[in-house]
Amino acid sequence: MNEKRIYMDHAATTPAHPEVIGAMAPYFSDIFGNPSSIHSFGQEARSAVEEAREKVASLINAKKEEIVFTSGGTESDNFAIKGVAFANSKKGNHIITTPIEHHAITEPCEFMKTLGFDITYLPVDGYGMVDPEDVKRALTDKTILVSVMHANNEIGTIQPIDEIGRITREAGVYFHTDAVQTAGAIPVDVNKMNVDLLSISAHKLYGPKGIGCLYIKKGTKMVPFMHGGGQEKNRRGSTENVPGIVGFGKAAEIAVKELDARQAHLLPLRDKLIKGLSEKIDHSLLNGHPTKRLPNNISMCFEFVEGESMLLNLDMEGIASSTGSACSSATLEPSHVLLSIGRPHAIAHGSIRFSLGRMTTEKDVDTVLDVFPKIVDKLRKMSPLYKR
Amino acid sequence: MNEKRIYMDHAATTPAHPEVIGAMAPYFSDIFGNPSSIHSFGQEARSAVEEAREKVASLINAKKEEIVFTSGGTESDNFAIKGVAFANSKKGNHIITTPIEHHAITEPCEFMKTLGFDITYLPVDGYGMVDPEDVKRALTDKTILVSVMHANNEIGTIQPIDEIGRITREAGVYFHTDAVQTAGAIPVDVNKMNVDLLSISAHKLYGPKGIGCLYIKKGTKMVPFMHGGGQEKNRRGSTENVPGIVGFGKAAEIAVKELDARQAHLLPLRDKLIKGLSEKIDHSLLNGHPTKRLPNNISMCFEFVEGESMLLNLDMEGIASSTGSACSSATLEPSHVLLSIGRPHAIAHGSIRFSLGRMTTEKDVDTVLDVFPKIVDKLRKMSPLYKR
Amino acid sequence: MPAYSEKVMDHFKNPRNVGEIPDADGIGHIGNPVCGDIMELYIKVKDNVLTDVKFKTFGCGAAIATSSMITELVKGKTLDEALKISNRAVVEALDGLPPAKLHCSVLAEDALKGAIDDYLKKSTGKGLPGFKPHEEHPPK
Amino acid sequence: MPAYSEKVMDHFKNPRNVGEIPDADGIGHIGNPVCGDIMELYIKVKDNVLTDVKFKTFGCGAAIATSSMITELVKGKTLDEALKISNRAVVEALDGLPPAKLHCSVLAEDALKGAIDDYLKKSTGKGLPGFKPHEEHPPK
Ligand SMILES: Cc1ncc(COP(=O)(O)O)c(C=O)c1O
Ligand SMILES: Cc1ncc(COP(=O)(O)O)c(C=O)c1O
Repeated sequence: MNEKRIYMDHAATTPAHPEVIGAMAPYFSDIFGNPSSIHSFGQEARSAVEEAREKVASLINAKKEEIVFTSGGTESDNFAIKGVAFANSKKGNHIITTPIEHHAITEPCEFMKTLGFDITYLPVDGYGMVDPEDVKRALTDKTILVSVMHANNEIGTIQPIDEIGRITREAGVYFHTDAVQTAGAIPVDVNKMNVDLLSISAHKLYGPKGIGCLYIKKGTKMVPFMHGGGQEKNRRGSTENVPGIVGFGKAAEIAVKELDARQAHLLPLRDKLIKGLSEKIDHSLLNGHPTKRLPNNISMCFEFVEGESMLLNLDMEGIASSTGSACSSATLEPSHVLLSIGRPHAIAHGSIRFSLGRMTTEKDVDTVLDVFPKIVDKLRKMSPLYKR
Repeated sequence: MNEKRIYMDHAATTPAHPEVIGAMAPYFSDIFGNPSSIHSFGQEARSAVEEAREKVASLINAKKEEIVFTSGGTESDNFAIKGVAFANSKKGNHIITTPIEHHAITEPCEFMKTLGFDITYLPVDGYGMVDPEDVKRALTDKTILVSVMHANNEIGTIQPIDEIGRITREAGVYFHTDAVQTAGAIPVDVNKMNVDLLSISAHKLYGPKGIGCLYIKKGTKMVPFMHGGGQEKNRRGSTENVPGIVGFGKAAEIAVKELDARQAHLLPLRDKLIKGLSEKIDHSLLNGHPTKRLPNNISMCFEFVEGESMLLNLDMEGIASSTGSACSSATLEPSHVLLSIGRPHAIAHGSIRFSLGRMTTEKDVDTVLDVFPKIVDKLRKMSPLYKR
Repeated sequence: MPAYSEKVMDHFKNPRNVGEIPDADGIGHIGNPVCGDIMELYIKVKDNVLTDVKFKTFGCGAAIATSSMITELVKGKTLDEALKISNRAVVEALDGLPPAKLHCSVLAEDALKGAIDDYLKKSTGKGLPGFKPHEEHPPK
Repeated sequence: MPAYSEKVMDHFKNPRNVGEIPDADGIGHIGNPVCGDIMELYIKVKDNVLTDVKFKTFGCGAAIATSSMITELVKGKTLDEALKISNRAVVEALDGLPPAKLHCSVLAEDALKGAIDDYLKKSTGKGLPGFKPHEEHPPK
């Protein structure tokens, strides 16, 4: 069944790499010990965890001891925000972030607001780009943390993290970046980026679901998010998810090897799809920056049609995509990202995101270029807006 | 290599059941979609998650909607404590618990203390048993939560949860129990137990590591612990760990089927081991209640010898066990549980826990009965304390 | 996230009665682009009977399916019969809708009532008594 | 949690010089049962040379291994040579110890010094100058 289908939703999740699955296999019931156990079952598991930690550290040019494994991107983001906020509340109660972060950042920020923290949402331009100068202007003597995502999951825009990091470092303020969409996709180097904290989620880079990590630069003042046993050097309680960690390690190792090839493979496909759709469909708009953009992200708005109905039609043709329209959400609000970059509601509802991956072929792109304009056409014929 | 080894540390973690591994297998790269995705890849994953939720609910006689998947017991415990505390801080700031809880409860409680909450630690008797009357006495009009574990992970004592639940329900105070050691081992029924919240960790019942759940009785006022996307009906953000959830579901299903057989299998083995060790080794003490006790738990103290050295000697003989001695911990304090039941430091350092499992045979027990007394003997000969 | 019934998907894939009626006797126009759903319902009425019904919809899968379903349910019915068809009946006819999508059925009911209201206003000078579209989709 | 070197495990499995010396010239007694580690070190001294050294230890793997190692390191040495052997030297001889276990090596050093101190007191009336066991293991 999979064979006929075209998966273009790699920003949502990726299939685990076959080598990842192979690497994990022994750790469910053969080498199944608890890494905290002193006996041999435990020590075998411990070695596997530490080897994986090394590999994940390599992916982002960090030191092994700076990697704390978590259950995924959301936990890493929660940990970063709440861990810094609770540990540094004596120093200040001000956090700076952007309006286009993933909910895993904005929701913890809004929660901390209920506990007396102040949150500044920086402006972004029409591409969703943050101006480092705005970060500088927003800093106060109460600022304890700046969190700006490396690349946006919906519109693909890549932020000037290095520059922002220079500013925060100079100001002596902690800087977190959500690299969930970039690790394994484009170069990520914690030193070049001047970050103190960085989130990764394994399932976005052909690793398993339910595992991720937070990079914590040595010396960063944090309280644990998951309080419990002394695991992860007292930074994160809970029995380590050994198979998950091993799978993550393998995925990181593969990503290091394949990084250049991945970009070289995806960039022309991305640009062909963007160009093709723009040419074939009138009243279409590219969301996000044309070049400072994830190599696999095609996010566009098509006027007069609604996202979910495009998505369902694509799904009927065996093509998996995503939409920033949120007719199904309780608020009926479309994506906060699309609204933040200035798309009017009506247009924001008409968005589609194709996110390509390792296995995407030019033929897949051609199929979408063939099928999708017909879908938009069909829906526009049905739309009371198009006639006007 | 596994064949010769005897694993008696099931309270630390269990090997995943072969059927669990089989059930998970398709969900890494075949049915790999993100359950939040609308397209067919997503919907297939969604169905699998909901089917597993049903199975986990069945294990504890809960409703499907009352199960929130987490990354394990520690997250469930953190979620219970912090989720109730933050959501009900207007009502009160008092939490009642016991001194013998897992660190996944006591550490979050201590953290909430730093935010202005009051924690009462109930007394326990020499078996580690809580007196429900003490719960009643400890309740104040500021009390918002009582958390008492179902059975203790170190000494195996099973608490009178039903009775405590009747008291908390009458008082209109939320009641949480940590059932990490009991789910799949003895009957767990959220209704009979009168609990509002209950934690489970899959890897303790032959499921995979890195997945668990919190039962949240309908209507319980909670704030999310992992703030993020709207997953788990807005109660827990993060892309669902689909293979983990499916594995957990399968483990729960097997546990329901096998529950009686498991107890019938383990009880005589447990009692044989306790009896044998008590008879063969002088100056030995059983920790925990003799009958209100987990069917797989043998926890004993052997005077004049230290736990880790017993454990390492056992490991050298291919027998995996655990100790409550914490010579390796930063504080050099032995187990808080053993101290709480009145064991003096010197004796608390000499503890060993054997925890049996599905695959434990009578021959394994006999091997331990043969090997272990010699180990104690050897160590006592080396001990400057024994001569006195 | 929606998991639609087969009926919904059938009406979404093959919507019935799509289009406009150039000489419609009544037009219901409901929703707005801000909230992501707009329905236009066109009716022809003869001897108090809905002889033809057509729709155009901008919206999600449920919005299209409920529009399609309501046209099918009311076509050939008298005005009184048609007015008895509630949003609930539309949902049932579709074998249910995800909770987050129930508002679409309200929209469909309102679009129909809007069209009848328009017809009554044009033909009798007085609209449908008590008709007031739900505030489910307030413009922003 | 400990991941011991092979050397540590070797000394743990086959501890050298276990036992007491009934007519010891000096005995070092260090640690207490509260903290989980007790070492007793017995020495025989002849012409300023440690002709025999034995130990008894209640404690973890590292405690036993460091006791065993220090007896091996000092046996046959002069008192002055033996006193130069620091806890660090014991750790190195064992190919390292996990950080949480380093205190065991301090204990071993103190047990040796304690035995020499005891010997000096008995033989000269004055103990080892400046000897004061570390406060790593305060009784509770
Ligand atoms: C009673 C109890 N609660 C909580 C936990 C924590 O579970 P996990 O390590 O899966 O987070 C454990 C086991 O480690 C436990 O035994
Ligand atoms: C940018 C970004 N941050 C955080 C997350 C959360 O990751 P996870 O769902 O693995 O918790 C995601 C994906 O969902 C994401 O795209």
